[in-house]
Amino acid sequence: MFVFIFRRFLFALPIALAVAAVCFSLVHLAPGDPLTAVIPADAPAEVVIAIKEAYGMDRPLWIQFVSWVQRAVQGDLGVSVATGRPVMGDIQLALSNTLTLAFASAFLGFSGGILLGALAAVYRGTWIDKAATAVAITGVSVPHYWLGLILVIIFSVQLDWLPSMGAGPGGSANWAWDWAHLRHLILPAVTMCFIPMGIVTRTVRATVAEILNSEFVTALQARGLRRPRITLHIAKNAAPTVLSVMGLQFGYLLGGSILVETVFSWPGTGFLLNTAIFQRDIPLLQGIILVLAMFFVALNLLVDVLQTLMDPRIKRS
Amino acid sequence: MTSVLRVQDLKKYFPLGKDLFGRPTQVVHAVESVSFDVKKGRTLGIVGESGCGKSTTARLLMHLIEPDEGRILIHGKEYGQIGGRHPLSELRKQMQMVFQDSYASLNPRLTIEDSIAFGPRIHGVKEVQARQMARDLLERVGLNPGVFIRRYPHELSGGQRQRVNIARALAIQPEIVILDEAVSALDKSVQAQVLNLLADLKKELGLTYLFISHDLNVVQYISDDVMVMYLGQVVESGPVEQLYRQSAHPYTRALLNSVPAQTPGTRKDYIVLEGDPPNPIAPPSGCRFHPRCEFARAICSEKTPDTVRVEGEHRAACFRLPQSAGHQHYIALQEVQDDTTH
Amino acid sequence: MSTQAKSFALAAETAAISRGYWSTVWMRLKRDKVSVFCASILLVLVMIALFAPWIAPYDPSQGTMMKRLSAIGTPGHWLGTDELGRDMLSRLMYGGQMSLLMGLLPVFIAFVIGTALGLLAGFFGGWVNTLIMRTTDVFFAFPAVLLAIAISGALGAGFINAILSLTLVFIPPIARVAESVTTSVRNLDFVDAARASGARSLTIIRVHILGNVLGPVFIYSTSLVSVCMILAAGLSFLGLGVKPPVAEWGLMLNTLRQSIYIQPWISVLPGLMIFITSLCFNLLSDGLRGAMDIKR
Amino acid sequence: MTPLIEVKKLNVTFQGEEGPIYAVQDVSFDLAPGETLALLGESGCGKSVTMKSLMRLHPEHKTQISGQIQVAGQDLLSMKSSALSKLRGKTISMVFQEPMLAFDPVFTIGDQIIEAVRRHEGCSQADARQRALEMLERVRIPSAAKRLKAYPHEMSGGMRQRAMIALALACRPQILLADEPTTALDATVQIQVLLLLKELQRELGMSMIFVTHDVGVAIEVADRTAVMYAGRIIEQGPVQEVLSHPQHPYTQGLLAATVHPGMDRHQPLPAIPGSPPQLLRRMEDCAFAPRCPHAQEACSLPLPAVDHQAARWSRCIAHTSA
Repeated sequence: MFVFIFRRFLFALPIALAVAAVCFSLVHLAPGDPLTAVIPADAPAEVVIAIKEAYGMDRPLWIQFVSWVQRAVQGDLGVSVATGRPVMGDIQLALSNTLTLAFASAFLGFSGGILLGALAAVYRGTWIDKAATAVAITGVSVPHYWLGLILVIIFSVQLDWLPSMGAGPGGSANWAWDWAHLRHLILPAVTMCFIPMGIVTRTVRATVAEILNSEFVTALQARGLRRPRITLHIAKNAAPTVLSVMGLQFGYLLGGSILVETVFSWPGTGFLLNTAIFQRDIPLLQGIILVLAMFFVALNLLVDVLQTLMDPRIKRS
Repeated sequence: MTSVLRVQDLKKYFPLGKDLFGRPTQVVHAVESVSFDVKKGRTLGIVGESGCGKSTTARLLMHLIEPDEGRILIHGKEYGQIGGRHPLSELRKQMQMVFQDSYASLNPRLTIEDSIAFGPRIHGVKEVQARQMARDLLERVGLNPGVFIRRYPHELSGGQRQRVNIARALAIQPEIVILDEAVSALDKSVQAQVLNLLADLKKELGLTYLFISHDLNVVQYISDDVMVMYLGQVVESGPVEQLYRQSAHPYTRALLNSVPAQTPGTRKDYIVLEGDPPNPIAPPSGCRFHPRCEFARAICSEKTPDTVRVEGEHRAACFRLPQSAGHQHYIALQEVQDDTTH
Repeated sequence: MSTQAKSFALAAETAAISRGYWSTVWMRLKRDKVSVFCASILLVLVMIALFAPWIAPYDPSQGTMMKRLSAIGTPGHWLGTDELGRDMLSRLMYGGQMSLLMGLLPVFIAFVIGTALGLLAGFFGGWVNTLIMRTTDVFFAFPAVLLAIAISGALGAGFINAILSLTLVFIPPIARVAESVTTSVRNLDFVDAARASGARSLTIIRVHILGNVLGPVFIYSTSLVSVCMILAAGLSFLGLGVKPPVAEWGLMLNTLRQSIYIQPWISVLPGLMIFITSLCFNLLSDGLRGAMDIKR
Repeated sequence: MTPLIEVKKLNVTFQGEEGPIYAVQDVSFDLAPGETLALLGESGCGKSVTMKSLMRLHPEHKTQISGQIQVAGQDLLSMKSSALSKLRGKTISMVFQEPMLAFDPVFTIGDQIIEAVRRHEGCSQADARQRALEMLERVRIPSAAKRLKAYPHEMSGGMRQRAMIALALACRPQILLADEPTTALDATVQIQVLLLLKELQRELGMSMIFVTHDVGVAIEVADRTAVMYAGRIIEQGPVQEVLSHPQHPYTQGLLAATVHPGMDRHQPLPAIPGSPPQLLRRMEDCAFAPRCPHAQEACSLPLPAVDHQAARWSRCIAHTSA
């Protein structure tokens, strides 16, 4: 068992390294010198060289990469060009907010999706199926930043029931589990839950429909099993597929929250990323993307391991 | 009679899975030292259960997969990509193959005409002529070209599709045709039609067949010679009458005996083997049949028996056969005869 | 031959109209009302975008400050005006040009490149496969939105950069689908039969593989168009796509966002256009999938 | 003796994409206690459909069933679903063609047997487990205790089919339905399973309906056989008689076309021309007539009724009118 997990972990390492390389090379994609933000335009040549040396930009690329990775592993993602603060601290704070939002939307989206998908599969071809499918396809077709805007117009501007900005009273960036903060969570969480809900609905519907078509379900009926028991069998068969889709969707919620966070000024990683982009704060940009991508790699690893544990058909060797 | 096809010590292992360093974790011993001869105009039947390597052998002969070891000679010539050999495209003109799944072996996006004409076009036949060939061949395999030529595979029944596959194989005018379970998926009434067609074509075009099947009755009907395979090895081979009447290998006898009688009133005493055929991933040591063999003794699990002559062209690989055992392990001929006539 | 004559007769009895795969798909698609409806809407939208210079009532970039943020239904400006007093209807018409282009072009380029990569990887296997597929794995380790924004963010705003980053985002998933379809087609007996008849790899790919791979990959790619539309508009919404004053639905959404307290429903309009378009693409893609799923 | 199963004028129609498919038409037969009936026919003749109807296993919204089915004295078609599920697996049980597809792949063999036993016997987990173990031993699966914990994919084909039989028999059913249970198996394994089924049937005194396309298998296991063609039973009677002296031209043709030992290898096989019809219309006349060597004009008229109670009958005007 441990051997198996260890092996999966080892297989994930090269991916993680390659991901780091992509993040690192983002700097060199960017037009112009990444240090333009710190170096005054009229700085004398010696100063420029000194600053470059301070940031290690004078050394060969691969040495820069190795030392960058070394520092990153130790939790040092450099210093923000714009604020001068360590990047890691800002990211940590933002990440916890993003996670709060992602968990809330995932909870709404996944439970809604499983419910709708199961209903659609069981009542295939009926109006229930059509309604669930319609909700699902709307969910995946709607630009969520626009949906957020509509919710803001209705619930904040017109009705004035819920706040539209920030994660807490007075635009506070520190999350707490009380009603004052929860009110801020509702709109962004609802906005974000539609895509995972749509996708999970479609996945559950397709998976369950396929299982219902397979011969073993007929065989289960032929054994005289009652409905709840057969449902259990179907659920256990569908679980690995649905789980892996949910894992992926959770990752998308983490990494894709930038648009919604921008709409609601939610102080998460997406919001931070937006700031980094417009201030051309390359270390911060690099850091956020690296952290989010690593989260995603880890999440994939976790899903992979869970899936293997749940599905006896996948060989563990 | 001359051999058209001669196979010597063919071997193929398939690696399965990979460990951290890219080495295979398991190896399927698919085909192990298989040798045989096929004479011109005859039909060699290859029988065996799943995992015995009969289909792999067919694909090796066609060079669809490359053998690890061994030689495949057609009229004494060796083909392949290795230097000094004759080019594969020459081989394709001499040997063709019909597959079991009549649907999967036709491209669903092509009409019947395009599928049949594809081979000749590859070999440089002009389009108009290739189309005419396709029509003639369809007629020849008993399908009205006027009705079928523009059809797509899914619009045909299984039997009709298999006729198309035969036409497709014949379009390159081969000398040898490998029929890999070609009639196994068909219903009996349709199977008989296709078997008749195959017999007619063989007579008319002077073809040589390799007929691979798990259906022992059909193999008996169509073959001149038979080769029995078990877990990648040939256990017995010989002329069909002799092999079916007096099988020398315990596996052949059990296999032949396991077929229920087709006529009422002749209930048989079956020789029932224990268990399933083992996995070719880890074949048993020595004689691969020994764990299921009622006559197995110590030597059977230690050494691989040589193939020895039983009578004429009839050969088998079993320690119970007189010459096979070597001097120390001689088993009386008397005993063997008792068993085979029992 | 009397038996054969009889089998001819039987065959003739069951003879139906013989139809190729694509014409069957087309026929089935035409029967699907939802698909036909969505296709017509999309056609209309494309036509409007194409002919915007001739049919739009106003210049999309000329506004009158006097008429800023007129409400929907204002005479002369039936869909109101934006924060710079430009006519919304005209801007929405022109906006379709950029938005549709940014939704379709990246997917199209990615379809061409991704299919080619997937075909190569799937057909040749071995180290070619390892090289191509492991590279796509790396891109799969990023959530799509993040990857698009990261690349655009690094490259800077602009139409070309947005197209480039979106294309890069969609190549890996298309390549992955193309690879898996190719692998499964390659293992079918008719490919072996073609090899057995002596055809070269290139001929086999052209005649036997491509026709069977393009369909499924095409369906998959059409389902990405809606994602691409939303993502492209999202980039513009963040200011990473086209630059003002170009009319583009995502960018319009961004600039009108400031006005939700004054004219909320005008700011909703560009998003509505994105929504309708992407919904139609999704429904059409589903319809196409259904039409192409022909059982034996 | 009252029959365990009585089927009268069974019609099964599926709602296909292109229109109705008349899969089973006017099928009637009985099954006596302790008897084995072989439903013999080629693919698509309706033999499996008939058998699935005996447990009402067709998807209800796309299937129309008419006629009468009595199972152990109960009217199956009017039965409530709760009563039906009590009957399934307890009174009447089924062995499928492909055990790999008929077992739930993510539950162990043991759990699936235990689950069925607990459903019908209402016993404790430990007792059910004991029964499962006994059953696996009974079907001669080596190291049965270990096999209880195995997943279906971890077993060989023959062992899986044995486990399937153990599961089907775990609640001591009166009737066993076997749908081509040996077709997917290798020859040397097929005979093991066939003999095992025969032996268990005799020991437990069950009735059995055995669906097969293999004449030899029918001869081996059955007392009586019903030959099906194009959704109908066309000939019925004791297996020895039907297969040694077939009356219906289709049965005759099928037997002649089936390759068997002792045939003259140099003569062409007496094949039946053409292929079976698609079941797209309800047929009153003989469905075999277009392929029949003895076809006459009267064959296009509706077939006369036959006495289904008779020990031997065939649906050919040459016999029914005589």
